[in-house]
Amino acid sequence: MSIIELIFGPQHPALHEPEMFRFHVDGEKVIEAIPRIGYVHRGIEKLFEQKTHVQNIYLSERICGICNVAHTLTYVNVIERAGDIDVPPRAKYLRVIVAELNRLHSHMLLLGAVAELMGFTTLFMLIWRDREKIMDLVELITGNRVISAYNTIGGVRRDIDSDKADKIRKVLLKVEEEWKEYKKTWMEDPTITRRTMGVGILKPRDALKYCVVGPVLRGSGVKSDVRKDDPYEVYGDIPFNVVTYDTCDSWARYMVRVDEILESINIILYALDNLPQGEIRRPLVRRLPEAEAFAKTEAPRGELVYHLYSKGGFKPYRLKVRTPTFANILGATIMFKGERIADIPVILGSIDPCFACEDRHTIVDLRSGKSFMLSSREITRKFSRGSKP
Amino acid sequence: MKSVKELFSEQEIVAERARRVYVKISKDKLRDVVKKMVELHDGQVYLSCITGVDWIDRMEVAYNIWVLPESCNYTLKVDLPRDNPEITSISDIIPGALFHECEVYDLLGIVFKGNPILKKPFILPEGMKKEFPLRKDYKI
Amino acid sequence: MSSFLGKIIRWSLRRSPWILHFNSGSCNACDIEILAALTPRFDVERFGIKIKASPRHADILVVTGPVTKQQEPRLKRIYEQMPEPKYVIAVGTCTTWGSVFHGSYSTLDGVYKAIPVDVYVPGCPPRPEAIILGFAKLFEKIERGED
Amino acid sequence: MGLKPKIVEKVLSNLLKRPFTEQYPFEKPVIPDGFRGVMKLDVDKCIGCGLCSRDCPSGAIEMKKYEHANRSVPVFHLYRCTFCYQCADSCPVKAISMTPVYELSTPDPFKLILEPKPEEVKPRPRGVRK
Repeated sequence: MSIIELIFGPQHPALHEPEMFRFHVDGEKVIEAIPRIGYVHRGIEKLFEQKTHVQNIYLSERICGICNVAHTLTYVNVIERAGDIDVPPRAKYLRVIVAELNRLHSHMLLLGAVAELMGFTTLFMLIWRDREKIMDLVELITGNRVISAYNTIGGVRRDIDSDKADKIRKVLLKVEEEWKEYKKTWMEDPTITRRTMGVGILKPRDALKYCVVGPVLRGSGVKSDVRKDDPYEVYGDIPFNVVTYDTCDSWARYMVRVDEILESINIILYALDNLPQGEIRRPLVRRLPEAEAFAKTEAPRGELVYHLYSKGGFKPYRLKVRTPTFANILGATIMFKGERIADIPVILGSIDPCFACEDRHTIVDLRSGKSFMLSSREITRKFSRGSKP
Repeated sequence: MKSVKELFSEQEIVAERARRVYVKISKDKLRDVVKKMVELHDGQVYLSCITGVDWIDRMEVAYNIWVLPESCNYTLKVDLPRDNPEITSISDIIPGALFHECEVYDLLGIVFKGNPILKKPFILPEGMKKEFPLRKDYKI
Repeated sequence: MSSFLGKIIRWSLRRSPWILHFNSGSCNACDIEILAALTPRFDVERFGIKIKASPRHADILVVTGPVTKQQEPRLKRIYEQMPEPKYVIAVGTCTTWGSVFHGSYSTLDGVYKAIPVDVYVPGCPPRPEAIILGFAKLFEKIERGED
Repeated sequence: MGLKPKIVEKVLSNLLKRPFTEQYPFEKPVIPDGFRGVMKLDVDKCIGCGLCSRDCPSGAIEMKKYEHANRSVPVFHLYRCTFCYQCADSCPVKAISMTPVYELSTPDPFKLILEPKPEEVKPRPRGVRK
């Protein structure tokens, strides 16, 4: 059989992560995956240099709408490191709470969407129903369901009172109960395990070599979490476990996220119980000295890096952003090798690219040159018949 | 030798903060240092990012490498001439550098010799074949 | 289209419009709100709205983002592939003026610069309710018979 | 069979419960306090310093000079606004407040401009400090 080129993409949201994959397939088997990224390149790094430090908080927030809290958190961290600005302890705890709520909603978003992709629509609906509760909490604290605009240089912008704290606690305990149930489903249900187990293997050594980060790295059994290794805010004081799975497949990467949801809930509950009193922000610093700073945080998708060069003044000289999916894409090309076409969505889902991209794929038959379009679900349906036990 | 820090001499270390070490090294030494870093900890290192900066009189490439066992980030800075910025790729030692190098080349025009997929445009729109938007003389 | 056939088409569109969601370079926030509008809590399927994967099946194109130069030809191509009559809803503030991305070298700053837009939903991101209202405004427009 | 009794139980119990779906156009949702909707400017408080306009990340605020009152007042272009409320944060006299208005969908967004009417803008009393 001749080798067919299969084009996958090119819609994809966050900063550098939009991608198109060109798969070379022999029958059912993927031989090579070549990504083409940059469809959503908006020139943000250049824009950073033209806006002031204060305006850049909101620009960094819009690199990725899903993990927006992680982006502002890293951004204010890098500014605070460069300008030696200290943050009141209450603000640090509040930042942790909102960052973990953001992680919860991001993981639920992914797990729900993947469940739908695998044909488990009931689970998708149930997970997304629970996710709405988290969105409500985010709205209650920050004033918007998605984009939070919560972190600012030198603190946070809003406080929570005891009523809000009680509500968060109540909702989270309920969600935790539900998630213990869903975890069982993710571990045992054949709809999920048969589609994900043993698919998209990434060995620990390869994972490190290809510099993947976050849940992908932890799914390969490497104990690496920025919150533990390089504690920022108050993660050093909060007890939590770094979740790792050593089966190195897609299932492991999903399970890392499932367990992280439970861990995140515990972190938020701990932070609420230990929330210190006091002010929530310092006066806004608009001007930085000449400095260089490097900050990283654990975004829902993995390590997020900001590297700032300041020459003094109101604007940064250079601000480099490395988003987690940019690091994970290369690892994904390794996972695809030798897998079936039907598994492509599941593997791509396991690195958690922002999911909207998954909706339009073209298949080009190199022999006839004809091209036709299929959605990921249709691909799954078309190719999974008879190809999986 | 136990720590990566011992690979560098006193003069090379520019600044040191909690879990951050900033090092300035020469272009020729870079590959050697990266290789030793990887070997020292049996591959327990990964590349966080490569930052390219245009300082108008020169170019700078900063390799940020996280060393897991030491929980420390090493920023290896290399200065390059601005009119012909060229450096040897480290993608054969750390394959994860492939995309990072492409990105820096695409936005700043720093050539990484030996990178097999170096091309332009990589993330820029198709039309921008000769422009380097992150250079300071690029006007929008 | 004022003929009898046009009336029937408009009536059927009003009853069950199929939408295609296209991300032209947004930050994903609007996209997840559109997705949320499809899930149990907001459930736009109440109005017969169904999300489709292919532009050839769709009546309404839902665009998000400031339109990057890379996506511009794709957006135009998708718009051309949709059958007539077709409508466009632009969700999010960046679709009107580019918002924080205004003035970037790789965005167009506005969907209207690439394709005609019928209804805008400002907000960053808009609540799913606002998106539903956007659909309602579009239905009004369809019923009035404007193209 | 791998049927999970718990999930089945949940699905069945959901059948008996009230629908989770919000009937949006017919019932308005409850918007929590502090929702970042359309902003409101207290023209009398404004001192025309222009800090809001300087800090706005998307250039949505322009200072407009009202000749008859001899003062500048911010004008909000809502079709550019990202609703981050940095303007309210930066405002030294807290003249900008938030309202829970979010229903902005319109066929003609470029008319979404919050501009105080000329008669609302009164000359500021001189030499008086509150």
